[in-house]
Amino acid sequence: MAEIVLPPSIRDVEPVRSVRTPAQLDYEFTAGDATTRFLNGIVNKRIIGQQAPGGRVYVPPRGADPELGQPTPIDVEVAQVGTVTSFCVVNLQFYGSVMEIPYVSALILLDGADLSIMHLIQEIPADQVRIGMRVEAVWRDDADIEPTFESVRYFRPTGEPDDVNVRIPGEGHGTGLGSWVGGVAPTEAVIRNPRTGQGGTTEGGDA
Amino acid sequence: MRDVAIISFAQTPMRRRVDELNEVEMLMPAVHGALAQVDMTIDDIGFTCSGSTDYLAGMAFSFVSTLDAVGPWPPIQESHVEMDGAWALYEAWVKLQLGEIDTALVYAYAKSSPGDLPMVLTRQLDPITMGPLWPDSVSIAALQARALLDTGRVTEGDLAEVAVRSRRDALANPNAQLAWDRGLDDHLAEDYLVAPLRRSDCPPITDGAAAIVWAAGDEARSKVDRPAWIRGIDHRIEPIHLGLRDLTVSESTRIAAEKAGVADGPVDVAEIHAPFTHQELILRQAMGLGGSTAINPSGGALCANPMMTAGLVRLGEVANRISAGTADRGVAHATSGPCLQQNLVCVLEGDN
Amino acid sequence: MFVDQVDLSEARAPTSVRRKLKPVLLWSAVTDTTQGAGAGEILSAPLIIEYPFKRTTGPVIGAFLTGLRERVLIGSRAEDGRVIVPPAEFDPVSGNDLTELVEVGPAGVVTTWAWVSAPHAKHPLDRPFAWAQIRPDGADTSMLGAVDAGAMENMQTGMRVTPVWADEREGHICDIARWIPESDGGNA
Amino acid sequence: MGKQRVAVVGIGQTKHQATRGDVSMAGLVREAALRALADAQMTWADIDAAVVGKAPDFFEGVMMPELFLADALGCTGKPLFRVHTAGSVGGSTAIVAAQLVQAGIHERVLTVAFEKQSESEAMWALSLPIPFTPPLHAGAGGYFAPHVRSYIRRAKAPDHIGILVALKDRQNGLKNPYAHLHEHDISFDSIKDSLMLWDPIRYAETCPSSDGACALVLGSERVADAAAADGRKPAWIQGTAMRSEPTLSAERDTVLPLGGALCAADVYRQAGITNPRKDVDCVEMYVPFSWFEPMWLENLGFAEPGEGWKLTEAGVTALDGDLPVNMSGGVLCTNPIGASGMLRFAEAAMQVRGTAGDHQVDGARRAVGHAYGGGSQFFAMWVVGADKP
Repeated sequence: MAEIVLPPSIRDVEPVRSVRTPAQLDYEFTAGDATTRFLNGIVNKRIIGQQAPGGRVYVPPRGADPELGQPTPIDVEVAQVGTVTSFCVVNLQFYGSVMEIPYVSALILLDGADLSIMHLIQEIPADQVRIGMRVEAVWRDDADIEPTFESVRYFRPTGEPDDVNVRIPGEGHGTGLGSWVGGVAPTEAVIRNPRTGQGGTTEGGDA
Repeated sequence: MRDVAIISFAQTPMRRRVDELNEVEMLMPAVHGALAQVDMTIDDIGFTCSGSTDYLAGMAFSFVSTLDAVGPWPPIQESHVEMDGAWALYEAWVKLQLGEIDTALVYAYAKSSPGDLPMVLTRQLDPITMGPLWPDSVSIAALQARALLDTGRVTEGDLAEVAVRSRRDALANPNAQLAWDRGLDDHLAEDYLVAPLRRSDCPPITDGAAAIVWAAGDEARSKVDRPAWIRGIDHRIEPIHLGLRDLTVSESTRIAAEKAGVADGPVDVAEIHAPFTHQELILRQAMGLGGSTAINPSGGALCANPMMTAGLVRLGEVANRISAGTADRGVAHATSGPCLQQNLVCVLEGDN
Repeated sequence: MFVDQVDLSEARAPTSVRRKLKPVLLWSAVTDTTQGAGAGEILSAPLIIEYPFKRTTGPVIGAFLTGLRERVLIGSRAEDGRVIVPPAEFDPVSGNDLTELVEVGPAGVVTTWAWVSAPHAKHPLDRPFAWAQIRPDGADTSMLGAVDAGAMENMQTGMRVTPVWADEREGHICDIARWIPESDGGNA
Repeated sequence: MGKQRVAVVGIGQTKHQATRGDVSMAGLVREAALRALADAQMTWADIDAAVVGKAPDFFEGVMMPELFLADALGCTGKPLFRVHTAGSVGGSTAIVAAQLVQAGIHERVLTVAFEKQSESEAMWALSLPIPFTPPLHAGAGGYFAPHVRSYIRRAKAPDHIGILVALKDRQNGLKNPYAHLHEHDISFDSIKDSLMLWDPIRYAETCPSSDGACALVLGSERVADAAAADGRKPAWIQGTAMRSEPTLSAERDTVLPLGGALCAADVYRQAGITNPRKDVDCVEMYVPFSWFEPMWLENLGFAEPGEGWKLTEAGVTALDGDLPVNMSGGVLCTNPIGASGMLRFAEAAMQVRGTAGDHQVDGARRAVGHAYGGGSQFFAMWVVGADKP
């Protein structure tokens, strides 16, 4: 950039190089229908999901089945027990977090649900958490239950044997992606179209 | 240019606040309504594009979860603009011109109700020299209205006529948020909200969603009797600083209208995205729209102003009138930014 | 049914930071929709988004802010000779860099204005005031300011105004505390 | 009229760093744009339209900042367009710009992507506790680390692969004068010994947070032919593709997302690529955490599922390897989020133009640029070549 020519009045003073412009905006959120149903369940220490016409159960529900693009009209209660499908061990304190490090943030597939939720695993050393481990919800004290998923403090091992065959969402059609190097590119037909029922090398991994 | 037409349009009822639905829940009826009218599903769509902005509801990446409304599975060709849905429609039009796909879905939505909209919109302004003063969107529009009145070309009565006509026309629009039949005197008797603008010179704050289905050539003819063909579409922008523009005219609209070919034939109907009454007068002049054109028969943005959606609704309202045979040639306009900073103009025609 | 309007009247005063989720129940008053089954009681909670933005200015906007701190107004000269204020970093027509900065004003002329009878808590003045575009003497474009004129009757396009500088200035647009009609005391 | 040819005829980027305290937001964007214009031997007046991309507006705290940047981009009276497709935005922005030329609407389009994260704090902007939304307990890394663990388990990959990728990319970054990180004393052991932030992801295997911008000038066949006649090689765009899939779907494979594979299959078909491993000379892919290199190698068809890490381990993806990956140092060295995708696309174009300097792959004639976003569900890719398609 070419040299700036300043007028005499500001030529010999310390130039401003940055400016603070704090800004606060206030919002009032509403939860919407599906989330309200879910949080109403939480207040009663129940985990409520919603079922889509195709049978999928979503927890927490967001009102739409993203595969069908349709509303999920049926409320269903799922178990408070599930299986770890993946996880990471966190060794850093994040904003607003009061966790003792290391802690485990895991994907947990609740029995009866089709999609893993993300939550904390406690009451077990971090290095002993495993994919396939069975875990159960631990709630806050009754007096502290609020309409937030944080009312489930964390999950802890149930002591059951690991579910070594846990269906990891998405893995069902993994084989359909193969053979690129042999010259066969994947197509939409690799998976079953939930609207038409066409395609799919497996039954959408439901097995 | 390849012949491309709007073949379907759907919108939700426009309301001050839609508390009971999240964004994806609110959007689904519009998307599925537009698809169902032409007996299509997402599987029949070649390209999907949407318009929205994170600032309204205060949530980053809100468009990510609203994509669930269309059911993007198996994966789809899709894009998103942080603009009014009218520009999403423009992107889809460009895509259709390439000749590789024959259909497109465009949608837009806004929940403005969680925030304080006139203050949220101050975040669009220059963040160092304007934003810290928090000049709300109504005040900024009022500066433009005063500049226009000062030219002597229009009076407060002319502004009132726009408001009265728009709210009256909206009585026939089941999706309108505001509609009434009041006289000019009632309007002029109102106190100023931010002088020289009265409350009724201003748009409502609106939650709502809309969707449009596009098709090219024979695909469009096979779906509807009278597709609304795009004959020209263009958009232009000006600097954001009010002091760098003549606020009493809309130069960007004038250029866009010229490029889109507005003057190439008679205009039966025009849907103009003018959130404030005086802006309709500026835009009519910029597009050269005269007395024979029906202006904003839907009631326009004065009757429902879903941010990032109201421009797309203008396109849908014109297309509906062409498809219904009540108009042969129409103009749709969308705007963005303070005081009509950015404008899109589209000319649509039916087959004769 | 058709009662909703512009929502300036609902302006809320700034509150202390409330990041903690404190849901309350809102009874849904609206039932005239065909959408959704309606969960009945809808949960509602506040969210305040507050960032301590620190913006780098670059040399041109930096000079403008330096000027404010030193109680002078700075503009830039465009390729067509116009003096632009606040200074444009780039020619608004051609997009080329602008590098010649000049002093303007600080008094100037109101080119358009709008009267705010009920200020918002975020507005620069807590009493009725006018937003105005002000063209400082020697400039060819106008800048936004808040004019403390007492009453709407005291405002008119073409009137002369002058800035009132804040006592504590740091190089910020708010170093101009307000503008006042020149008739109200000149270079106060 | 059908699809017209389009080429990259100008490329520019800023020096990327944690805080670009010397320029305004507009100045940052213009630094890249002016370099692209100079490269194309054009001025602002030559440009027909501009397309701007960036990630969430909350990063800079300006709503739709392209509005206030209109004159900075020389757009008064011209069309200005804004794209936002999450992390893939830099790529999809370039694609939207290219299509304006391909559709015959414009002849010369400027496209710019940027992020000035230092104006706020990106990590914070992304982790605002939105009411009623389950919290992300550990930021972006906490979201992706379980996917990496799934990959390692599925592919039976050894632990050191992530370290090898980080080492390679950081060393490549030393050859790129614009890169944010220039870690001269980086070593296998220094990466291995860095804090295990989100086990299995170490600190040194993660991307930085940068201020920066990237710009491209896209020209019609006529414009590109004229540049070529003048000795400035165009990068011909041989294919572009985008795909999206839902974030939360039971069918979704977060390790090998179907959307990524379909995007790649589409773009290869357009470019006439039947065997990507053989037909592509180099790849610039979006790798914000080192393990994504082997994951994307598989997803984009350069390796069979489960085999991607073996290419990395064998040095195939090194700058002097058989299939160089992230020659510029990639996202692991430079990450202005909104621009990160366009930087990948730009590097691919630089390679086939032969202008990549010290990180040039000898004889590169066809290159792939790749970007992804969201929770691995938005994809944008292009194939560029030295030869006219």
